[in-house]
Amino acid sequence: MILAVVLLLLTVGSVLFHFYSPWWWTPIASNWDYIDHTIIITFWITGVAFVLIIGFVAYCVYRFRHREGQEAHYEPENKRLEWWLTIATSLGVAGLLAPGLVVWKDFVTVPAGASEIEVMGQQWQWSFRLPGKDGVLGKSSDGAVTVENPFGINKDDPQAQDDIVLEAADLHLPAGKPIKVLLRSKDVLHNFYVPEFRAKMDLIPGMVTYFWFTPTRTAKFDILCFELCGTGHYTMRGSVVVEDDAAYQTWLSQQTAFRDTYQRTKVVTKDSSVQ
Amino acid sequence: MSHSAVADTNVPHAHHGWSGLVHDWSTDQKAFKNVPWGKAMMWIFLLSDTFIFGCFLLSYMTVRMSTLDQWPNPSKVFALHIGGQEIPLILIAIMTFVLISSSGTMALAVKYGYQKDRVKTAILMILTAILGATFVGMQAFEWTKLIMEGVRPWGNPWGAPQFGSTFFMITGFHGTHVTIGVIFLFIMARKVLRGDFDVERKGFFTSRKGRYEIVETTGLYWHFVDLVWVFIFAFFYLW
Amino acid sequence: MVDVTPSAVDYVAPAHEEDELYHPHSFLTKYVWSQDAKIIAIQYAGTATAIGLVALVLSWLMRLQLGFPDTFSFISPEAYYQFITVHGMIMVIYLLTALFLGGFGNYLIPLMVGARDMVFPYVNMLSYWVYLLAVLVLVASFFLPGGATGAGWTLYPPQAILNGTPGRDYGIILMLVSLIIFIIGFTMGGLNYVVTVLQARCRGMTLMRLPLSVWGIFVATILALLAFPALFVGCVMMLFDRILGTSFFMPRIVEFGEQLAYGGGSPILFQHLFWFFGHPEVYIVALPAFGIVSDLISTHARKNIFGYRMMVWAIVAIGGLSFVVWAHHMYVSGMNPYFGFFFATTTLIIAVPTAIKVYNWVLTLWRANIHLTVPMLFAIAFILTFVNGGITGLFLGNVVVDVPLSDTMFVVAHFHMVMGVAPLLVIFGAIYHWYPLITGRMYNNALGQFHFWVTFVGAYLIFFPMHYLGFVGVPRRYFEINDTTFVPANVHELNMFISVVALIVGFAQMVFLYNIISSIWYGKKAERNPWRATTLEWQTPEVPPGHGNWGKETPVVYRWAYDYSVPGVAQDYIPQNTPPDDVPMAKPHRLQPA
Amino acid sequence: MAHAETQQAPVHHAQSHHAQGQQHPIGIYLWIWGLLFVLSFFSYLVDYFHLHGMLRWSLILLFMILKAGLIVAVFMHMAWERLALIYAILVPPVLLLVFVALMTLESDYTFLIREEFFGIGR
Ligand code: HEA
Ligand code: HEA
Ligand code: CUA
Ligand SMILES: [Cu+2]
Repeated sequence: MILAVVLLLLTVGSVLFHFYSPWWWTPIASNWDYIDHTIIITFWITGVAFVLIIGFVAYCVYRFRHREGQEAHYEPENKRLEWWLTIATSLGVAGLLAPGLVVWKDFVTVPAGASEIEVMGQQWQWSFRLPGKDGVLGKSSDGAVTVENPFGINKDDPQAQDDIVLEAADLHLPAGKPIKVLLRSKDVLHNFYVPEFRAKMDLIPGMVTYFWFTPTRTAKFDILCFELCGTGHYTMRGSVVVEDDAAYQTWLSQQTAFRDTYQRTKVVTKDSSVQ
Repeated sequence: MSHSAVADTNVPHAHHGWSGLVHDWSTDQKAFKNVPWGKAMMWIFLLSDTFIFGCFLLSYMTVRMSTLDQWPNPSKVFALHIGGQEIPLILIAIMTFVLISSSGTMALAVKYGYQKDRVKTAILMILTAILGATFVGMQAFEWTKLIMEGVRPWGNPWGAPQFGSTFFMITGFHGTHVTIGVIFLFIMARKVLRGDFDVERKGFFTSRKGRYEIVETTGLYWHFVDLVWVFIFAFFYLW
Repeated sequence: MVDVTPSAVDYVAPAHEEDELYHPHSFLTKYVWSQDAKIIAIQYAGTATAIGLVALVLSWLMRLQLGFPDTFSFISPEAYYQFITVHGMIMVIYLLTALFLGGFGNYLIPLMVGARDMVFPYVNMLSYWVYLLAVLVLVASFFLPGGATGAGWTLYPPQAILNGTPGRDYGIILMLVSLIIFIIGFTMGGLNYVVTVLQARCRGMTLMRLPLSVWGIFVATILALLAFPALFVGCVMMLFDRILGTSFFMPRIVEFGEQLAYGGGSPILFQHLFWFFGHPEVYIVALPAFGIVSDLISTHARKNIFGYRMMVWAIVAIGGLSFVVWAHHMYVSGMNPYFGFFFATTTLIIAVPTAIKVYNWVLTLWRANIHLTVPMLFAIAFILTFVNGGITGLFLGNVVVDVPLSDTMFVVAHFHMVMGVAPLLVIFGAIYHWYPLITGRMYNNALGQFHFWVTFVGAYLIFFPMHYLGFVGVPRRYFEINDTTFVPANVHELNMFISVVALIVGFAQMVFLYNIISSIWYGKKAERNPWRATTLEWQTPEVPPGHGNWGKETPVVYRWAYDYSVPGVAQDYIPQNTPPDDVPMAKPHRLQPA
Repeated sequence: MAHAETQQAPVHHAQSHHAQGQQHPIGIYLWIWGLLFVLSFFSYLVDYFHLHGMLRWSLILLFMILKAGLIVAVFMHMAWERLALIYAILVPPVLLLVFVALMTLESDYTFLIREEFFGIGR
């Protein structure tokens, strides 16, 4: 009896908690509201199943509890019932899976016009590389990564000269344009995640991974590392500023190109080694 | 004969093929009719071991296929100079033949074991063990040669460092299996010779009565080691 | 229907004993170096519980840090990461796997299949001692310079063996060695369990008459024998990377500005190996729970388990499928993105056989005669927590939904609900259920009830709200979250609440321990078969079962394990070994329903 | 009932009085032994003659599978076991093959990515 009540209370409580608790996802700031929709669909299908099943259990616990003279019914199988339940569940699963796969197709297919940016992780900070005026990232390699050249950019590549390297600085992005984020790491696994964008992906040393999104809302967001990367994992933060195109262009024009930063850091490091 | 342990009592003649399959799985007592406990256990252990070697080989495949570095050519690396001529892979080929020979002697040992021919069984088992030891010896020679040429688990003069890593790891694990097999073969051969299995003397590890089926169980292990070598030969040396 | 009829056996083959047993002579061989599966089971369970308590204490420390950040100066970030790693590893492997398979497997398999013991008792004994060694090696890692590893229980390289991670010097080495030892020890035991079920059943015991407990443990053991190899290989390779400087998992790395000597390896390979083991592993701890809970429900509801054959096939199907879903842990790992389609599909397909199991448990309650004993309370609580946790699994399995949720507290909530709470509830239920058999005494019912209510409601209150932290975007494995643009202040209140409840639930476990320990001496004497169960373990000549289990003759089985409340029979259960002619009839009645 | 059979199989079936277990004429072992030698020699020749491409791979795999098959079937007596055992042992490795297949795709992907982004400058 108490158990039946408690089961019901937990079920109803869970549903109420879902609708009325203050804890929910942050407002979205990218095109991935499809993901949010899929989550909502999932909630409905599974929520209904949860309430029905636990409700049924609670009813049985109450209705068929042991009393004097209570006798259980003998019924080993019921083929029809089992088939119906299997079919209904399969339909439920299909209802979850279908939208999921459709959206995943979008997720892995980068639109043609997306501009590429590169993110480099290291213990425990973020650096970024933007393609510069020509809109193309210069060639780079993991073997060429040094302190002066954190992205291992190929210095002879003409397309690399105007690249913009942002070390331990905020990333700026124009709103409304699809961005393909190329992810690299110098040392261990990291994960680039901005909760408002809903999309995340690991950074793997010796590899380049990617995801894409279109920022839709102008604001400054936190970048968090979402893959355990050592003691400082929880301190590995960055910021991304999404701004409208004009503001972005202004910002962009104030950045120094790779050919200049590279020269400068080289001079600086030479100086410091002399001392 | 005092005890017919191997002859399981409920194998119906009528059931073969598929209906036998269904029958065996749906009757009582034993799913593998006719199969003694030790043998069943060895088969399942070998299945698990298959997954170990499978994972080793698959890891080797993965690192080899995903590296940008040049993979050293095994045909050259494992070549020997004999009579002023370079013969590719020759040592490995000889090792292969040695191991196969040992498999043959083992198979015969099992046969004579079931015929209770103590002497023949023991001699064949010892022969198997000696061939196995020879294999391990050649393996040691191979390792020494490569180490002298500068191959290390962490690098080698010719290319991808994973070459050395996977080579030492996979052949090392295989060699360990062979070595364990050799030791067990000697122990079992002694037991056979002493007549332990004729008097059903209890085994130390199993605390069960010893019977000639142990020879077959040991044989299964030994053939498996040979089997693994077939795959190593194909994927490591011939690729 | 083939085997679910209440009628007589089809045929009884002649007895076939492989061998007589060894006979222990001294106290040492009887209780310490014992080869009796029942003693080994208790040794396994005791060790697992002891190390489980360590993990429990670690979880308190973690919760203290998360609930009250900046309060406890002795919890440094390094310590925190060591805590979560060892907590996770102990709970999954050294507690649940060892307890379900080594503990319940050893105790129940020989008894339930009607064997005298495991097929190779000596190897079985070794299995336990090797397991103990693995536990000791794990514990030792805390006391070496640098402490235990803090790499997370997933031990992902390169991070696990580089300087930025605590315990990189010795901790990680001991962790890997301990796992390797565990796997070797487990294999010895596991082979025994499998062969005993396959080859050492008693007369009349067909596979389709096995109690579902045995089925669950049996299939889980097979999964373990096939999945642990992948972990073994991963551990060996990582050990080489760490000690010998090989580069299996290590690409070119610049660590804190310094170029390391590694190059060309594939970090993602380790993840594949780990999860090829890891996913079957979660079913290794789930399937025994599925099996045992079926028996608890059926016994205490006095009703046959509904759809026995479907239940068996579902266990087998889940076991098979669990090998082709592993990369759902890697949706955002940067693997080949097209794998997402394959693994999302296989993952969601697993929900179907699992759902069938849930339905059958629930339908067993329909028109039953439910005795709300302590074991039954735990069993029903399992249904709720498992359905809840399983459903959140569907979120994560559906690849795009996993993208925002992966590595958030949502995942932590998912696996605690489905693994930390649900199977653990079954363990508690099972301990209460078989307590009279093992000790010959009853536990204290009031304390049992208390333990149940605090654990069940408490655990739900801990882990249900935690999902919503995940929605907010709170990451897992964060020492502290500090200020961000998206985490509102009230998240800290929720964290505090969770921590307080976790402490309460933790202390309730002390009541449980007190209960099961003190009842050994002070509990009232149990009846022979207090639950009036049908399965063989309750039908032994001595209770608790003696050495060799069965006295002179091993039992002969005539029926499936679920003949409860058969119409027309005088009592509401018929033990599996009751011959058709001995069934007490209430009134003249056709035994077989038409 | 599916198993209405009432038979109780005779105890000694197909067994001579002084021997038990697998009994096969010695010839078959020697014959297989020879075959294994020949097959090994062939696979060695594949390398010796520096075959490559598809031909090399199909021959390597062919000889490998034949050798493995003979060892398992004859030396390990699998051919004479009952189907129950055969399937129990041969079916699970299929899971391993799935793993191998997926890892092939995965390593191809890794290689292509590495080639595309890091291939220059080596
Ligand atoms: C006992 C352990 C256990 C069990 C049984 C499960 C069961 C499931 N798990 Fe869980 N899981 C873990 C333990 C477990 N998991 C652990 C430990 C981790 C984290 C590891 C780590 O990273 O540290 C994890 C992580 C994890 C992830 C990775 C998340 C991430 O890291 O991003 C995913 C993704 O797919 C997942 C999915 C599933 C699914 C689909 C099931 C399914 O099997 C669930 C099936 C059950 C049901 C579906 C409920 C019953 C069905 C019904 C009531 C019918 C109604 C249903 C419909 C309408 C369809 N799990
Ligand atoms: C079965 C597995 C299991 C169990 C039971 C638990 C139990 C608990 N866990 Fe744990 N946990 C894991 C498996 C488990 N956990 C894993 C795999 C991780 C991931 C590690 C990683 O990220 O690397 C993790 C991580 C983890 C985190 C995330 C840390 C982070 O990411 O920052 C937290 C935080 O709150 C947490 C809390 C708790 C709490 C409060 C309890 C409990 O206190 C809950 C309440 C108590 C009970 C329900 C009773 C438990 C009783 C016993 C253990 C007694 C011993 C047994 C017997 C007597 C038979 N756990
Ligand atoms: Cu970088 Cu976590
Ligand atoms: Cu999983």
